Order: sequence, then C-alpha cells, then structure tokens
Amino acid sequence: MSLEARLSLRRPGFLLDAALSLPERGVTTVFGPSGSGKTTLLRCLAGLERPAGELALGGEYWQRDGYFLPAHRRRVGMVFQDGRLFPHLTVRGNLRFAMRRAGCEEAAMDAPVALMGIERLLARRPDTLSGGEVQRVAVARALLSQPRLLLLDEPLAAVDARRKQEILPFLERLTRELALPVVHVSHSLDEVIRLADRLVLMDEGRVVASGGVTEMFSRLDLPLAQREDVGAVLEAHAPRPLPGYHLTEATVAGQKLLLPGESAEPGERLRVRIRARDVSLTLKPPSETSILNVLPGRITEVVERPDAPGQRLVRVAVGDAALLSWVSRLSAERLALAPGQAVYAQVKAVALA
Amino acid sequence: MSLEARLSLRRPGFLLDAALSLPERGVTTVFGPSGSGKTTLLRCLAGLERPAGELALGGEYWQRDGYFLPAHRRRVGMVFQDGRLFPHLTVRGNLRFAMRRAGCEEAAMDAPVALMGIERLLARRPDTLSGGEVQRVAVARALLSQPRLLLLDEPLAAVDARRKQEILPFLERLTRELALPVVHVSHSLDEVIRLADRLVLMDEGRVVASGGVTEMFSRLDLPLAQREDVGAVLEAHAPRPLPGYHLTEATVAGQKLLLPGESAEPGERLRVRIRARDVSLTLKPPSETSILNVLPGRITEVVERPDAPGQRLVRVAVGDAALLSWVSRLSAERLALAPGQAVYAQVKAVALA
Amino acid sequence: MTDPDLAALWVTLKLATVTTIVLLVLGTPLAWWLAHTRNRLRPLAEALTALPLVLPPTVLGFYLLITLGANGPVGQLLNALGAQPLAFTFAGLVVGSVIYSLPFVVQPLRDAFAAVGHGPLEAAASLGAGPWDRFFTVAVPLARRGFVTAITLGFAHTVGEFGVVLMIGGNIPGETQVLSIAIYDHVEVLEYGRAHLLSGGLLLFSLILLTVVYATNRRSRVVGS
Amino acid sequence: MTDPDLAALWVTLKLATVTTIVLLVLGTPLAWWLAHTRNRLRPLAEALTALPLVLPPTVLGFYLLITLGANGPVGQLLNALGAQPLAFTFAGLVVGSVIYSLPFVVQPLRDAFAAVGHGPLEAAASLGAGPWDRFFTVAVPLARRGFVTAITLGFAHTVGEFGVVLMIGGNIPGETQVLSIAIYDHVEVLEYGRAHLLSGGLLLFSLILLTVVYATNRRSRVVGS
Amino acid sequence: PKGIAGEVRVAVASNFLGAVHQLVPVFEARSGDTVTVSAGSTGKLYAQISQGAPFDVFLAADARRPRLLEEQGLALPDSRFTYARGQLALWRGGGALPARPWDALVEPGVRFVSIANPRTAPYGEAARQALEAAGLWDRVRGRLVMGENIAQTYQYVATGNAQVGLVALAQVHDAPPESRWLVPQRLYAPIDQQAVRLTAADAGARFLSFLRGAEARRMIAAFGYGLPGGDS
Ligand SMILES: Nc1ncnc2c1ncn2[C@@H]1O[C@H](COP(=O)(O)OP(=O)(O)OP(=O)(O)O)[C@@H](O)[C@H]1O
Ligand SMILES: Nc1ncnc2c1ncn2[C@@H]1O[C@H](COP(=O)(O)OP(=O)(O)OP(=O)(O)O)[C@@H](O)[C@H]1O
Ligand SMILES: [Mg+2]
Ligand SMILES: [Mg+2]
Repeated sequence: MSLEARLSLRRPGFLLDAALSLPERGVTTVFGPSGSGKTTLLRCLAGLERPAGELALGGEYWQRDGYFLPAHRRRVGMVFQDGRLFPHLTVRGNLRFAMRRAGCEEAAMDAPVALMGIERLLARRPDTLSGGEVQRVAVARALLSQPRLLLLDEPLAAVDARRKQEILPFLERLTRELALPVVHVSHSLDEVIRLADRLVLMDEGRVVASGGVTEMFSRLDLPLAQREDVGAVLEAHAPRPLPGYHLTEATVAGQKLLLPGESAEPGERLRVRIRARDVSLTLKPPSETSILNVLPGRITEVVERPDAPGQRLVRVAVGDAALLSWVSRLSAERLALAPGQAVYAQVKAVALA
Repeated sequence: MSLEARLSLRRPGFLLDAALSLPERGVTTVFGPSGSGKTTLLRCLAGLERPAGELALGGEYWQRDGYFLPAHRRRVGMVFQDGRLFPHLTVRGNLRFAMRRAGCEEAAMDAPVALMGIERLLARRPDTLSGGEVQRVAVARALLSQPRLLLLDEPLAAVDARRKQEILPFLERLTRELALPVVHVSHSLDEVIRLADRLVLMDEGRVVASGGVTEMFSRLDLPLAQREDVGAVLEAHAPRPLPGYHLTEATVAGQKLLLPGESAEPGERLRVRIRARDVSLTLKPPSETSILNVLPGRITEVVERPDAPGQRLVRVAVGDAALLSWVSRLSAERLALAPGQAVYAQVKAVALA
Repeated sequence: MTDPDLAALWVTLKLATVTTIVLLVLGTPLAWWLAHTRNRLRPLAEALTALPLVLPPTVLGFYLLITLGANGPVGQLLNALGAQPLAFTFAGLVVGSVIYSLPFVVQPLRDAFAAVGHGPLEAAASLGAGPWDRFFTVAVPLARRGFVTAITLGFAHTVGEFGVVLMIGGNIPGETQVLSIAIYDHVEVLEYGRAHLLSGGLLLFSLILLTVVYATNRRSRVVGS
Repeated sequence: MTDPDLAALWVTLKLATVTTIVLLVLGTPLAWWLAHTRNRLRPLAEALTALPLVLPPTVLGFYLLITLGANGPVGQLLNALGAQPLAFTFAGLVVGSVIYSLPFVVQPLRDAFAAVGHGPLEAAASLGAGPWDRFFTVAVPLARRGFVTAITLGFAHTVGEFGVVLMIGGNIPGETQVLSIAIYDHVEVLEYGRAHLLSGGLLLFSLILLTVVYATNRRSRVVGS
Repeated sequence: PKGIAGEVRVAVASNFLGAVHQLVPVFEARSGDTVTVSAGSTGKLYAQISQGAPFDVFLAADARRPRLLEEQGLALPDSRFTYARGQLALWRGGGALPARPWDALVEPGVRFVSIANPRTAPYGEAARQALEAAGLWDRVRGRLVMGENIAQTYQYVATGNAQVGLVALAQVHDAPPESRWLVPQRLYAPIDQQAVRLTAADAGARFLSFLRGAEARRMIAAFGYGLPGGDS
C-alpha cells in the first residue's frame, strides 16, 4: 500500500506544494521549521483539506480530478498536534469511539493503554488531563482505529523523556510490524532516529529533500548537517549478543562494532546512529582506552560548518559506508586532516544507544 | 525578589504538596514525568488555583492564611502549555493586550517579535497559526507583560530545533539580565542546560529533589542519572577566546579546557555540560587524537545503571569538581576501573556546545 | 380543575410536546446549515428564521388563518388534494406554534453548533465516523447546552403561546383550546379564582420541570462509551 | 401610514430599544452568574428566568397589573416613595417587556459565557487584566455570537410583543400604543388593507435590519488592538 | 327533549361568555343537545368564520359582524336577531360615586379613566358617545386608558390602576350599588349584540330559539344586559 501524492493548497500567504512517494510500509518523518506546512500536509493526506492534485494509497485513488474520498472513509489514524480528545467522553469513551468504528474487540484496548501508561486515566474527563496525558491518550486512540495510514503530528512533544523511552521502542516495533505507511512529524532527532526509515525535509510549503534516513544523514549539503546532533545512520547486520556484558557485536560497514544492549535477535537488522559529535579521530590506533569501537577508515570530505566556523565536519569512508565526525578546526589543523588520509575513528559503545 | 512557597492542592486522585524556595533571580527548571504536577504547580504560583499554604515573592505575601492575591495583581508572565492566545484578537492584538496592561510602549514589541520570528504573523488570527507559531507568540506575549515572575510551561515543545537554537540564547540572556525568578517546565535537557540555574525534580505531586544544576547533575542517586543524556554540569571561569579557531579556553575544575565558540567575554562565567556519554577514559595520555581536552583525574565512584545493566557510570574527581563518564562494563573490566584509580578523561571540544 | 380545564391542560402538553419535537426535527438541520454554510444568502436565511418574532402573534395567526383557512392558498391546495384544511385543527395549531417558536429553537442551536467548531468533527472523521455518525455522537452531545436552551425556550414558549393558537385554533374545547386560552377566558369572565389556580399550577409545574431539567443538565454529561 | 400608526411605530422602536438595553444591563450579569456559579440553587434560578415564558402574555400582564396597581405591593411601595404608579406609562411597558423577554436574553448569553470557558480568562488574568477588564475585553467579545442572538431575540420579541404591553400599557396613543397593537386593531375592525400595509412594512424593515446584523456578525470580528 | 340530540358549536364574544356559561347547562338539560363554546373577540371570530371555522352559532358583541356574514352568505338568511343589549355603567373601583356621578371622572386624584377601545369594542364606541354627550370627552381624553375589550377595561379599574371606568353593567352588577351608575341609554347608540346561525344544524336553531325564550331572556337580564323590546 504505497502512498503517492502530489498536492497543492493555497492559503493567504502560504502555498503548500508537495509531492510524496512513500513505500508501502515504514515510517516517514516530516521534518522542517515551524510553519513550513507539516501539519497542513498531514491534513491533506487525512482528507481534512481539499488540496488540488492527486493522492493514492496502494494504487487506490483517494483523490483525483473531481473525485475526493472523504476523511471518514480513508481510515487514517491521526494524532493531532493539539490532541483533540472528545471533551464529552471519558478517556475510555474516546478509545471506544475509535474501536467501535474500527470493529475492534474491547480487549484490544489493553495493550495500548498499558503501553501509554493511561490505565489510571480511563474514567477521567479530558479536561482534567495534563498535557502529556492528553497526547498519550491521543496516540492510543489513533492506534485503536486500525488505520491503513498512520499520521502522527508531534505525538510525543509533551511527553517526558522517560516515558518517551518506553513508547518509542513500541512504536518502532509496531510500525515495523504493521504493513502500513506511517507519516510522522517531529522536531526531535531522537524520534527520527528511532522511528524513521525515510525523511522528508520541508521548508515554506515545499519538499526540500527526501530520501532514506541513512542517505539523508550522510549528506553534508542539507540543513540536517547544520544541526548540532548531525550524524551518520548505518545499518548493522548479523548481531551477536555478548551475554553478561549487555553488549551486542554487529557488522557495520564491514567492521565489527560493539553496541549496547542485547535485545537484538540474530539475523535481525539494526539501525545505528553514530553522531558526528561522538566520533573522534586518531592517526594511531589508541590503546588502554574505554572506547570499544575503533574503526580504520579514510577521509573523503572535510567541510566547514557555515554556522559554526570553528568546526569541521569530516566524512570518513569505512568499508562501504560513511561516518561523520565533527572536530574542532584546531584539531583538524593539528592532525592535518585532509581527504585521502587514513584515520582511526573511535566511537564509544554507550554513545550508540 | 526571592520566591518562597509551601503549597498543597488536592484533586481527585492527585495531591500536589510542594515546597519551593527560589533565589531572587535565575531560572529554575521543573522536571518530572507527565502528570507529576508541574503545570499544577505553575498554576498555583500564578494564582489560578487556590491551594492551601503560603506563597511570598520578595517578602511580599501573595497568599497566607485567609489572604489571596488574585492572579491579575501578581504580574506573573505565564506561557501556558496550550498557548492560550485570545482567539478574537490578531497576533498583534494579543501582544498589545499584554503591553497595555503592563504600560509598555508600542515599540517594546519589536525586539521579542523579531526574536520569535513572528513579524509576518502580526495581522493573523490565532486559529490560522501553526503549533510552533502559537507557542512563539505566547512567549512574546508573556515577555511583554513586564512580569515580576516568569512561568514558562513547555514553551518551546512545538518549536523546531533551529528556531530553538535562536531563542534559547536570547532567553538565556534575558533571564540573566532580568532581576526576576523564572520557573520553567521542560522535558528537554537541552533547555535545562541552557537555561536552568536550579532544578526541581517532581514526581507524583511532590518535590523529589531540588538544588543547583551542577550539584543535581553530578548526583548519581537521582532519576537524572538514569537518563541517557546524564552528565556533569560545571562552571567554567576566566574564558579566553582563541581567535581564528572559534574556540575558547577556560578553567574548569582547575584545568584548562577548550570550548567551542568564542562568544564569551573575558571574566564571564560560563556553564559547561559534559555528558557522561561524551567522556571516555584512558589509562595513558592519548596522542595524535582529534580530542582536544584530556583531563587527568581519579575515580571516586563506579555505579551500575539499574536500567542498563551492561553499563557503568564512573565518577571522576578532576580538581575540585567531578566528571561523569559512562562506559560499557566490558571496558570497565578490561581497564579494571575502580575507585582510587588514576585515569585520563577525554572530552571532545565540539561535544561541549 | 374542571373538565374543560383538564382538557385544555392535555391539549397544551400535547401541543407543546409535538411542537418541540417538530421544532427539533426541522430546526436542527436548519441550525446546522446556518452554522456551517458559506452561502452568501446565509444572513438572509438567518433573518428569515427570526422574522416570525416581529409580528404580534395574533397578527401572525391572522395571516396563517388566511393562508391555511379553507379559502387560503394552502387550504385550497389541501382541498384539491382531498385533505382537510389545517385551520381549527390540532395539526393547524402545531403548524402555527412551530412557525412562531422557530427562532427560539434555531438560534440557540446555531450558536451551539458554531461553538463546537471543526476540531472535534475532524477528529471523529479521522476515526472513521461518517457525517451522520459524527453529527449524532459528537456535534449533538457537544451542543448539549444549546439543545437544552432550545427545548426549554421552545416548549415554554409554546405553553405560554396564545395569539397564534387562539387565531388559527378557534378556541375549541378539547381540540384546540389550550391552557393559556383557558386562563385568558377565566380572566375575561372575571373568574379570577380559577385563573389564579390555573396560573399558579402552571407556574409551579413549570418551575419544578425546569429546575429538574437544569439540575440534570448541570451534572456532567461525560460518558464512558 | 397615518399619524397614530407613525406614533405607534415610534413608541415601538423606543420600547424595543430601551427594553433591549435594560435586558442587556440586567441579563448580562445574571447570565454570567448562572454560567459560573456553583451555588446549589442555580437550577432554580435558571428555571425562574425561564418562567415568564410559560404564562400567556395577557395573563402575565394581568398579574403585572395586580402587582403594579395602586393596591399591589409594587404600587404601594412606589406610592410610599412618592413615585407614580407604573401602569399605563412607558416605564411600565418597559418593566413588562423586560420581564417577558428576559429568558430570550439570559439563556443565549449564559450558554455563550459557559462556552467561553476559563482558559482565555485565566490567560487574561495572568497578563494583568482585572475582573472587569477581562469581562469586557475577553468574555464579551468571545461571547459575541450569544450577544447577537440575545439582542436579536430580545429586540424582535419586544417589537412583536403584544399581550403584556396591551395589558399594562392601556393603549394610549403616542405613549403606550405600540405597532403590534395598532396592527391588531386594524385586524379587529376589518381594516385588512391597513393591517397588511403595516405588517408588510414591519416585516420588510425587520428583514433588512436582521439581514444587516447577521451579515455584519458574519464578518470576522478579529481586531488588531 | 324533542328531536334527535345534536351538537352545537357556539362562537361567543368574550363579554357574553360568562352568561353563556350559565345558559348552556339549562339549554343542555332541556334539549339534550351538547354545546361547545369558543370565546374570542368579535373581530377574531369573524375572521375565523370567514375562513371556515366550524361554528354553528355566532353570538357577536355587535350587529355589524353578523350583518356582514349574512351579506357574504356565510350566515343563514333571516336568522339574525339581537339577543342582548349591552348597558354601560360608570364604575369606581374603590368606593362610592359622588352625587353627580360624572364628577367622578374629573375629580382631582383621578389619574386614569378606563374605557374600551372605541375602535375595536362596541362598549368603547358607546363610552365615547356618552362622554361626548355629557360634554366630558375633551376633558377626560388625556386620562383615558383603553382596554382592548371590555374585560380589560374592567381589569384596569379592578386592579386599581385606573380609578374609574365605563364598563359593562354585566361586569359590575354584583358590585356595591353606590360604586356604580347606569349610564342613561339615551347618551349612546344601543349596543345591540346580535346572534346568527352559521350552519343548517338543527341543534343550532334550537339553541337560538332557546336564547329568544323567556327563561333565557330572564337570565340574560339578570346578568346585567338589556333586551330589545323589553324593560332593561
Ligand atoms: N487559515 C490560514 N490562513 C493563512 N495561513 C495559514 C492558515 N492556516 C495555516 N496557515 C499557515 O500555513 C503555514 C503552515 O502551517 P502548518 O500548521 O502546516 O505548519 P507546521 O509545519 O505544522 O508548523 P509547526 O511545526 O509550528 O506545527 C503556517 O505559516 C501557517 O501560519
Ligand atoms: N481536575 C482534575 N481532576 C483530577 N485530576 C486532575 C485534574 N486536573 C489535573 N489532574 C491531574 O493532576 C496531575 C497533575 O497534572 P499536571 O497538569 O500538573 O501535570 P504535568 O506535570 O504538567 O504533566 P505534563 O508534563 O503531562 O503536562 C495529572 O495526573 C492530572 O491528570
Ligand atoms: Mg504543525
Ligand atoms: Mg503540564
């Protein structure tokens, strides 16, 4: 059920003009500054706006020429930026509203409720919930609507970090298991790394760039490279847990790497984000260090960060992949870092969580 | 104008019972899981709830015994979690509403408007704004009300990272310049590090711990130490810019440290956060590395992270301060890390942004 | 209470109930349309719904009589269709009361629907609720306060209604004589004692009914399903 | 239009205007209180405001006459204060119309205030706006729709008001004879032509006025200051 | 009881409703017919009858409306007759009338004088004629309040809002004699209240002939109405 969209919508002072093509499963994160049209795009996909253009899910047209499939027939599960719980229903009533229309059993409620930690809130009125509680109920409600397309508009912005750590792996698992496209808006790179397969960068109503997460994060020409938390996102293969140490050995870019945790099942694919700030470079292999991962590689590119002139972003080819390292200009000069040079990239295992 | 509060408020299934004592200036961040009572606490301070207890700002009682100073006479600037712009006024009307009552000149609007990037929105209705735009207008409105106490409830949760990077330094500067207490709720450690002088940890309506940011972050017994982004927060003295390299040399824990950027003015105090994940330990001083900062120290404590059993949090005394380093158990065993041992802590300068 | 008074009470309750139901059935879609349409003629339509108010009820009744009576256009139409004319029948009363009380039902409902806004309806649509579904399960419960006001005003106004009913009903005991006319007649023939009794009873009854309605309305309408 | 008809038109407009203003002045605080109080007697108070509706206007007028009359409690009170009795005066008409139209003003306003909720008022308080300030600059503009409905219903109902006015006004030309009575009289004496003229004029005038009101109301009320 | 018992639907001018309430049981007992009574103002009833209201008999408060109905063919020809003649009384609500009763209208302290609306109510027209004949019209004009019908005119005085009024004798025949004064018939044209048959129903005919009969006339007179051709 791939999603193909070519939509444009004019508003006073704002024009959305976006083309999207999403695979039939996996998470696409829409990333962009405030006011760039992310919410508007999601509303168009949900059928809450009537843009010009075409939209099809899995080859079935939702919108084309004169035809427009109304929102309630699209079966999108949408988490609105502002929650939008029904104020006249309790939390349980809100969840049931979704379940009834999706033909869910009552018991289906239990899992999302437990995950979102909203058991205690089931009998409560929405207007007595805290900001984070509202968002968690809204996520549970959208999940219970058995959607064919899941739209999440900053679903966890008001949720505390600890709870987020609990919810993210679940969403991660869920979105991998569900055979449906998920479009997700977030300002948090954490969420992107955990969830996203693809990234759509928006600005002023237009899609500036889009592509797989790994590719997008290794590009130095995108606004992403300007972020403090820029980094490479790599696939890890053939994980092998190291019991007792809570570490997992996996093959990344043709090299063995130690990753924290041992949740991975053999044969599974993992994604590792290696932030540029976590990667230091040495010319000699280091010794007697707490740093577990030392990868030999070769510098392919050194760029200046325009907004942080004292720093260099260095791209290091390791096997068939690329790592990014962010070093001070002082270090770059001291070590005379330049394309073609052989270096050792050291990465702490704990930084790979 | 220090703030002293001892407040308790009962709600069905929830009891707020908090004592606070905040210095007359500086930012206090309230940190805690969703539903722990952060918003409720702020509402009590603003006079929007009528809790039992006492509350005084700068020795002037706002609430005691039968006395209760109504919200509109307290001159608190509050940014609500949900924005709460007046829907019948334009953005400009919303700002003017605050300014008129604070006796501000029309021109006072310009600076916050420019900072929040809302010039284009002045004539717009709130219901046409995006989520982040609403929050930015709400922050500008609160600032324009010339408050004696500033209450910020997740003011930047829906604001994108780039904009946040612009707003944070301003808020930082502002809150240092203003002789008023600021209470700030956030789930983002970034915001805490940038803004907070003090930290109040809440859970289930109670203050679990509170204290200066440096102290709070070096304690291994608090929930903070369980976070992935735990780290030490240290004061840096006598900064000296290294022109050309966009680096600043400063004295941290009695040692010279290189920090990115050269914004600091000589004599200024800076705060540096050194995340445990950014600190690696070696037994010998490293050479030919891109890591600029290598600090000799001595291990004082090694604790297991209960929720991440493969990892160790190591506290290293460096001069009169303490650094935290987060290493895998494998490394800890290989290097036989134990209290009393002399180690070199290496920290990348870029990681200190 | 005498028999005719009892009959009048019965006719009144029946009339008020039927009228309120008809008003809800007609007024709800009209109010919904007024709240949501972007048609340029909306202000005119809104003004038209308020118009029955500005004519004195007797005069309105007079025009209805002319229209609905045996010689009026509607009367002749009904006649051609083989139906009875509406004047001097209970059905005629209902028509008259509905027209006269329409503004009291439509305007509060329109305000209530407008206040609900699009947000909850969009949320319901995204959860798979079709137009009717979200109307009944979201818009109506959220406009509850407007419905209570509309029903209260519509019902009470019909109970106290007088001129229209007198004019097109013909004050026929047991059929079109309502309580308000019965009280009026008692006052006319100086039977003040009976008038006081009926008025007092009506007031007390209404007071209790309305208090119960408002007290119930006050209780939280939040439900779990 | 003849002179007495013109005079009646003038009295009508004056009465409707004054009544609407008085209703707003009295009804707004009452509606505000009803929307916000947690007093246990609130349902009773709400029922009381709706009560004038259930009595037929003429009967209500009759009881007002008794109350306001020289022997009635209000009449005696006014007398003791050295004031003139209210019956058959313009002031008396205003009193009667205010009582009769009260529900049409209070109930929409109460709903509108309740719909505004606490959020915007709390925001205003935190920005330093005192109770009056936030009432006038936040609650009233946000309850605008309710005010339009209240004013429309109150004004129109007073224009069409009949029984009460007839009863306590005494039909004094130029003073208490309003248009509705004038039309009624024309109908009574079979001057249908004149009745049609007056009714048609009144309807047209009201239609235009109401259309303008609703069209204006439609335009965004968002202001920049 | 003679003939087949039927049903009579009587439309009656409000001012005569009280009398009808007393007449009907007597008639019903005698004829076996049943009567339903609908009251209203004469103008209203006329408009309703023109639109086909289901009445058999119309007891109007004047002669004009029955005559119009007859002319329009809506009433049976030759069924029209005067069933009662209204008598005007000067009444002071709160006490005795002065020696010269008309003075009650112009005494100090009289703020309002209540009459029925001369345009709509026959008693109002009669009151105007009487006041003009007494030479008082211009003096009391500024103090007149007008009831829409004779019942309201009475209520204005009864509630003390008007001090004196010209009402129907039928309304005040139970009041203390010193508080009322029968205005001489010669000062105003007779208030002939006429009845007319609207349908061919036999019961209607029976009701009207009962109304013409001696017993009914006695009861009508006792109610305070005059009768044509009889003593008042
Ligand atoms: N009715 C409207 N009239 C004019 N402009 C509008 C209207 N609705 C939205 N906009 C503008 O469209 C732009 C896109 O809004 P949208 O809500 O899609 O932004 P967003 O990317 O979701 O931002 P955020 O991250 O702040 O939520 C914004 O600049 C917004 O102000
Ligand atoms: N009216 C109420 N009745 C019952 N419980 C309430 C009511 N209002 C708030 N609460 C509860 O009080 C607790 C504290 O709420 P509060 O809004 O202060 O949380 P918070 O710390 O701000 O959370 P968040 O980070 O999600 O915004 C929550 O569990 C909330 O559900
Ligand atoms: Mg958005
Ligand atoms: Mg909160």
